[in-house]
Amino acid sequence: MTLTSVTRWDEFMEGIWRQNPLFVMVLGLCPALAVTVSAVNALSMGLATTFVLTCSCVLVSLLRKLIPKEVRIATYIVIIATFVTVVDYLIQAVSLALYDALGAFIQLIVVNCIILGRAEAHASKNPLLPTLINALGMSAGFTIGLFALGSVREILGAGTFFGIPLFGPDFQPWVVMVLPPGGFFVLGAWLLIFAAIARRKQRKLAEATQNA
Amino acid sequence: MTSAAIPPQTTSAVAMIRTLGLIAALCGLIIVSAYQGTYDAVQENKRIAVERAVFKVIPTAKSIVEYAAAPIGTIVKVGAGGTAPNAVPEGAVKFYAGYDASGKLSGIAAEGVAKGYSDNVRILYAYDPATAMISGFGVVAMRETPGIGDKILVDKGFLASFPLQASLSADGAILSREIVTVKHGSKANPWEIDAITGATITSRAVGRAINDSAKRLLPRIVPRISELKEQP
Amino acid sequence: MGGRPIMSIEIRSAPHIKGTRTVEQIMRHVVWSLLPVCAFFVFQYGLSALLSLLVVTVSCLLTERFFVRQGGQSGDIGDFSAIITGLLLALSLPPGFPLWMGAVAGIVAIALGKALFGGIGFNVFNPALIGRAFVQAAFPQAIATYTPSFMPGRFYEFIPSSMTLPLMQPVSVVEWLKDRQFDALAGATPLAKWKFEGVLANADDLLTSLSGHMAVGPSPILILLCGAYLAFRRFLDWRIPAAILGSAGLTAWMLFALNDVRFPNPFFMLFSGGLILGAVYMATDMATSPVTPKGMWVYGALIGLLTVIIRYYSGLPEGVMYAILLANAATPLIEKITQPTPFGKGVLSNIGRQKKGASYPLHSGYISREDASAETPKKRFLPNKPKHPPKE
Amino acid sequence: MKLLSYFRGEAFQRGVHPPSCKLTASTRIRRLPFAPKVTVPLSQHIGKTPRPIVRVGQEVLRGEPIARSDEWLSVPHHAPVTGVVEFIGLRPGVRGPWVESIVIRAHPGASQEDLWGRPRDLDAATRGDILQAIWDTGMVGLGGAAFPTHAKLTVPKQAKVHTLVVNGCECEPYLTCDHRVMVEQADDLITGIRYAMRATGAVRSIVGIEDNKPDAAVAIRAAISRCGKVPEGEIYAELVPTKYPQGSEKMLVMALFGVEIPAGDLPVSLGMVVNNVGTLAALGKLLPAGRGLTERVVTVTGPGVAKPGDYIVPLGTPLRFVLDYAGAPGAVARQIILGGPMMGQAAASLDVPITKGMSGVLVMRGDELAWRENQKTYPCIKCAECVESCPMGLNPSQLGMLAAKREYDLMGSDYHLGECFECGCCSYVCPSNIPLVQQFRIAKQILREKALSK
Amino acid sequence: MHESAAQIFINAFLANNFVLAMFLGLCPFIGVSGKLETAVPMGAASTFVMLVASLCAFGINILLDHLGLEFLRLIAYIVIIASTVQLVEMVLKKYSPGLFRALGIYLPLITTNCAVLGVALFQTAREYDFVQSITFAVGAGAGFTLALVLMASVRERLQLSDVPAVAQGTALSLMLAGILSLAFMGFAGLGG
Ligand SMILES: Cc1cc2nc3c(=O)[nH]c(=O)nc-3n(C[C@H](O)[C@H](O)[C@H](O)COP(=O)(O)O)c2cc1C
Ligand SMILES: Cc1cc2nc3c(=O)[nH]c(=O)nc-3n(C[C@H](O)[C@H](O)[C@H](O)COP(=O)(O)O)c2cc1C
Ligand SMILES: Cc1cc2nc3c(=O)[nH]c(=O)nc-3n(C[C@H](O)[C@H](O)[C@H](O)COP(=O)(O)O)c2cc1C
Ligand SMILES: Cc1cc2nc3c(=O)[nH]c(=O)nc-3n(C[C@H](O)[C@H](O)[C@H](O)CO)c2cc1C
Ligand code: SF4
Ligand code: SF4
Ligand code: SF4
Ligand code: SF4
Ligand code: FES
Repeated sequence: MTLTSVTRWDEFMEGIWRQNPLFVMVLGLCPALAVTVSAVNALSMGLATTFVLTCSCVLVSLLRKLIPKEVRIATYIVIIATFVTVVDYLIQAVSLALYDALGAFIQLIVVNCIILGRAEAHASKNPLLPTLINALGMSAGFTIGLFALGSVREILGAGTFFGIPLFGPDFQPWVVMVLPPGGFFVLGAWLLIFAAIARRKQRKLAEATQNA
Repeated sequence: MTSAAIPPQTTSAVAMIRTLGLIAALCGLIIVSAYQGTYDAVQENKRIAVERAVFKVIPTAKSIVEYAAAPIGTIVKVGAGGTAPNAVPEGAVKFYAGYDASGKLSGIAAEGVAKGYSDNVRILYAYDPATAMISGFGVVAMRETPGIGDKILVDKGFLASFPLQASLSADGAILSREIVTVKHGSKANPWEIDAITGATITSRAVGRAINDSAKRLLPRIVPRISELKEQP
Repeated sequence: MGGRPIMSIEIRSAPHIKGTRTVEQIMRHVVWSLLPVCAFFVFQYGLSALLSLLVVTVSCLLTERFFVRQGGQSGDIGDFSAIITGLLLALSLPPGFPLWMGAVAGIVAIALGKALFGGIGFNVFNPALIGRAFVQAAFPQAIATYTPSFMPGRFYEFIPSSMTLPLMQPVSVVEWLKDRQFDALAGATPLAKWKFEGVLANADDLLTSLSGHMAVGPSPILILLCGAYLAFRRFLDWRIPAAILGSAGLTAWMLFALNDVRFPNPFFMLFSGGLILGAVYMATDMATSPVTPKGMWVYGALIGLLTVIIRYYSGLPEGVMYAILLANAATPLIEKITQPTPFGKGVLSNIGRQKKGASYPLHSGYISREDASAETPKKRFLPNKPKHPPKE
Repeated sequence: MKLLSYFRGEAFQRGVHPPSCKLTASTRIRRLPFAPKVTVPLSQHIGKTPRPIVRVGQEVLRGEPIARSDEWLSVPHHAPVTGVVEFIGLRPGVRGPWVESIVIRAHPGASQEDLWGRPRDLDAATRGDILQAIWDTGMVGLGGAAFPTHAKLTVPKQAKVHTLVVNGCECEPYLTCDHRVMVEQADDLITGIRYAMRATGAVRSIVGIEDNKPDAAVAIRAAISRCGKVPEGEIYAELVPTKYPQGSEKMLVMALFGVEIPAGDLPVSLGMVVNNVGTLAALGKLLPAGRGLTERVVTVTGPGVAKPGDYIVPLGTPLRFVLDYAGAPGAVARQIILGGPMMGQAAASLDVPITKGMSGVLVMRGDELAWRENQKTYPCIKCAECVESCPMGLNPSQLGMLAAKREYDLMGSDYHLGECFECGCCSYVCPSNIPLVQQFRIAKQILREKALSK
Repeated sequence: MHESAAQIFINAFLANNFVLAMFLGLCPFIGVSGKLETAVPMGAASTFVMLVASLCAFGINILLDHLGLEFLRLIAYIVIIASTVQLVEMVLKKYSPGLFRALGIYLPLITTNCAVLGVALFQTAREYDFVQSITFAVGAGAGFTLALVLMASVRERLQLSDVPAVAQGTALSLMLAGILSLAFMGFAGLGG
């Protein structure tokens, strides 16, 4: 398969926009909602997932001819679990505070459907470069999604962004945003906004075709 | 996942075991190297975290030693140069002793836990043997509501309740007064904690955590406090 | 006959007559019946309460209008249901609740609680309580800040927290209370006082909300009276409040009998906090309660039980709101398992089925023994049918 | 809750109380003149359509059979007027579509006496003879369902009937024809009841009357003692509480005996047969005289009628003629309902004839309809009024929501749509103004078609 | 502080409901909660798998601690839980076809989702003993089932509502989950 740079870019953007794992495919909800109480957590979780997704996909892609297809899923899981363990230790080594904030959800990356889905649907069938691009795109999409959740929740729920107070000391934080219901509401609101945009586009398109 | 335990049909068993073994070995290698590579940093991090927590509640301390107080009255040192962590006697209470630069005991720190608003509140409190007072506390872990429950760390009125009286009764078996949390504005005695309005539940959890732990720990160590006076 | 002008006649489907009840009528009556309750609330708390009622209701109405205009919601603002939502929401908030937070509650109530589901009748959760639950989770401190009722000068000045600038934290009322010689405890509601201090309020004070400077909502007696009017006119179903009060009272009484030190008396349980308001006006919201008669009992019993459990065992002093929301969530399920038995499929028809083919033996006492020539008796006292089919 | 309704002395559970509007309750029955032309649709009843036995141009006498069928579930028709058969073919039918009919032009000079009758003595007749005689009268249920009466009175072999229930409830608002029949033709009614009892083998008979017409009960009791032939305790007149739809046989049996007719069963499974008072009074008159059914009592009423009343109307009289006579000027009539306001059908045109099953003609003016037209329709607000009023114990709220989403199969399988007898109580009470019954009719229709196409 | 079995159960079931407060098992919760019919067997199957996972994790912990190989914990969990569920599935199929039909189709869906692995991880992190672990698993499963059943019945009702087109689909489910989660906050502090 030859890839021009344009299609490579498209491939990358696919994961960010048209196939965004969080907003479009609605996968990996648990980490997306559980850890996004602040922008830092969201970003860290996104990077951790990126690491696992990229490494696993690369390894799967490299070994794809070797892996017997009867046990491929088990193999993928072992590979994913390996990298999750690695990232788990890495984060512990970098910052225990961060590790505590992300909690069990680091280890729960193992079962994040996005990763297994990518391994099965893409990496197992494609050579290294496309796999890498696809995995990076997906990871970026997921990270952006998490970041979108985390920033809204942090700004509204604590009045800060990356821990920096934005509105002065008298600001009343909307505590609900950093509580479990807030996670659901913010993601739901994002989806509503995207749906509204999509509908408006469709209407415009319909009008345009009608006029034509 | 469906195929994890289904016996092979097309690939020969030998080839399969060979590749699986290869992959397992590869993964094992990756994990072990990651584990080894980060081990020191992680342990260091953990130690620093504990030290930071203890130093925070015992500001004068410069080094710490971990102990366990067994029910029968013996105190053993845990960790380097003492008992292995998993050989601590049944029912023992762990605590840290903080020593100042000159190696003198500057305070005792121990963990306490109690149910707060949404989950357990886990705290580390400091006991000053010289004055028989609880001099302060820090939070190890909690899931209280940000902006409400976590005010126990910053609320001035609440923190002004410390130091708390924690003297033992005449026979040394129980606290002379149990530590209690009272409604905001009604603290009248040195063993009472002044609750935060709007976060009474978390405030009470702190009080209960200290009280429960101190009740168990202090009768064991106060009579033997002389054993701990000097850094071992 | 052919020369006559052709009549234009209409073809409609039966029935051709219609009862007089309309949605607007129901909602209007509920609003009327709420007015005395609101008036008393204003009498208790003065200007702040009045403004709070106004702001919350107006924000509900504006939000409703927005979504109706947008086409996201059926119904219209003329149906009075948004006014009910606003009034009930305001009544369940503390009188000194910052007005901007009240407006947020109103917007969330209609947007999240009603428009999201398609508008009137389609909502699964009580909109007013969605609004309240949201601000309770968003601003937990402000919503737990009550002030004493019948403050002197309440008709001239606002409770300071009312006038908080939008998006800002409310100023503390402690200083303000101190100025008026009230201690910090005066702002605790009876439920909070019981839960955190173990102090029980007096029974008749709770009932009327009249005496002293208690931090309470509108008088339960007044709410019960207004509710009784509605129930009598069949604008609300008496079964739901009856089931709630019955089950809450019973549970509280059993716990009280087990341990009268740990638990307050059932009377306190019934008349403190928002239980009466919730039972009479909020649990009875038609759209969110079951339509089946049996279901109403189950629903009410669930609310009563959950209220007691939450009040006694959870972290919060008041549980009515959560109990109602949880029961709302369970309503479709309750309805599903309590569908009415159609005529001819129940127990009574089985009696008939057993008799299938057999003939009724005639029984001298079977039919009423009126003399054929006697005057027709008055309707009410007419023994017009046998109580049971004759036994073989 | 069922027990409670016993103690409250309710006849049956739920139901509604529409205003009764019985404008004509104390007006005597009058006779309508003969229209110049009558139209007899061949299918006026449930069952097979008879075929004409007259030709165009043939002279017929009032009461002479003009259509007959050998099918069991079918009845003959008799000429309502003396005159000449003008046309046999399609004419506007009550339900809208045109139907096969016989048009007879009345002889303007004829006396219109019933000349065809063959009086006979039925005192010694067997059950079979009586049933045959009933068949010959062309009688169908005059209560509205128009089910052939001889078929209803024929008891299946394996069953045994002990009680004849006579339905004198007349629960629909406005209608008073049964009421007046009970008051004025009580003797005929008793005669009819006794024939029907002999035909079915019933040993007792109970006339169920709503308690808003106590005079009907008094009249019947008087007739029983006047008759002298009725043994003590054989025929009763019973009052039941007034409530719609008391007149439904299921509800009446519930009110009288406290038993539910099992779903899907007929009263005969409990040893009962239910007949309308009008049916039996007509039988009492026709059987001894050996005549056929040529006329019936019709309530012509409503806000749009100047001279409301109960009229004896020859069958086949055009609606236009009836309305002209009763004074219903077209300018104000907006809707004409055949039957009662709760279940009756709106007439599709003024050319439709009066048929055997038509108990009332109700004329509504524009202003009565206006407020209803102005009423907004809302989504179901789950007020439970319909659930509390459905006499069949269904959940119209749920059914209505399912219908709106076209979940017809679910309505039939899980929510007992088949049990709905379209009484209209749910639509009547619905504050959201949802046309529930209409939706249910459509749903039933679609389910029927689905079942057929399978 | 020793938590009693009742406390653990109530905590996992209501106060810190696995789905609505802990954010575990959201994918099946959002995906499979459309119909009440499937919600109950799905909940039952999940509870069962959680119990299996809890037992496995308990055994693995003992073994790994003994061998000093705790860095293999995650891999061990995931592999062993998945294969044990497979095994149970096969045994079920053979010996109890009825039960297999009822639960079987759901088992592969849930062998390893976050809720299942979460049970294993949390019980380890909280150092539960055997009885505590089992109670925790059952409570978590019951909580998952409760949330699923409530959600499914509400969503079934909403099938008959005129939900605006923009809100239909996942957005509505998320908002509903948010409201349910809001309502479950009433249980906060229960069992403490
Ligand atoms: C969303 C929400 C979060 C809460 N979080 C906490 C908390 O973290 N800590 C706490 O003690 N109380 C919390 N509460 C409980 C209330 O603030 C409770 O009424 C208060 O603790 C009682 O204290 P008071 O007597 O001073 O009003 C919370 C309440 C809500 C609604
Ligand atoms: C549904 C509902 C929920 C309420 N929830 C609370 C609450 O959580 N906390 C509170 O202090 N007041 C709450 N209230 C306000 C009460 O109406 C009442 O005004 C207040 O609790 C003071 O009365 P008390 O003890 O008698 O609590 C609620 C009212 C309603 C109707
Ligand atoms: C809703 C409903 C109401 C009815 N009301 C009456 C009624 O008031 N009077 C009546 O004679 N039949 C009424 N019927 C018809 C009876 O069920 C029954 O068919 C009739 O009494 C049988 O008598 P017939 O065959 O002589 O007409 C009603 C039926 C239904 C479904
Ligand atoms: C008896 C009764 C009680 C009501 N209670 C409420 C309520 O508690 N909250 C609310 O938002 N609307 C209430 N309404 C208004 C209306 O039913 C509500 O807005 C619907 O939920 C809209 O579908 C009530 C209406 C009635 C008739
Ligand atoms: S109104 Fe209809 S139902 Fe009632 S009696 Fe007359 S015909 Fe029968
Ligand atoms: S029409 Fe059908 S559903 Fe409506 S009340 Fe009558 S029987 Fe019940
Ligand atoms: S409508 Fe239905 S129930 Fe009524 S008659 Fe026709 S088929 Fe029978
Ligand atoms: S009466 Fe109308 S609004 Fe009320 S429940 Fe029935 S259908 Fe819904
Ligand atoms: S991310 Fe939790 S179940 Fe998929």
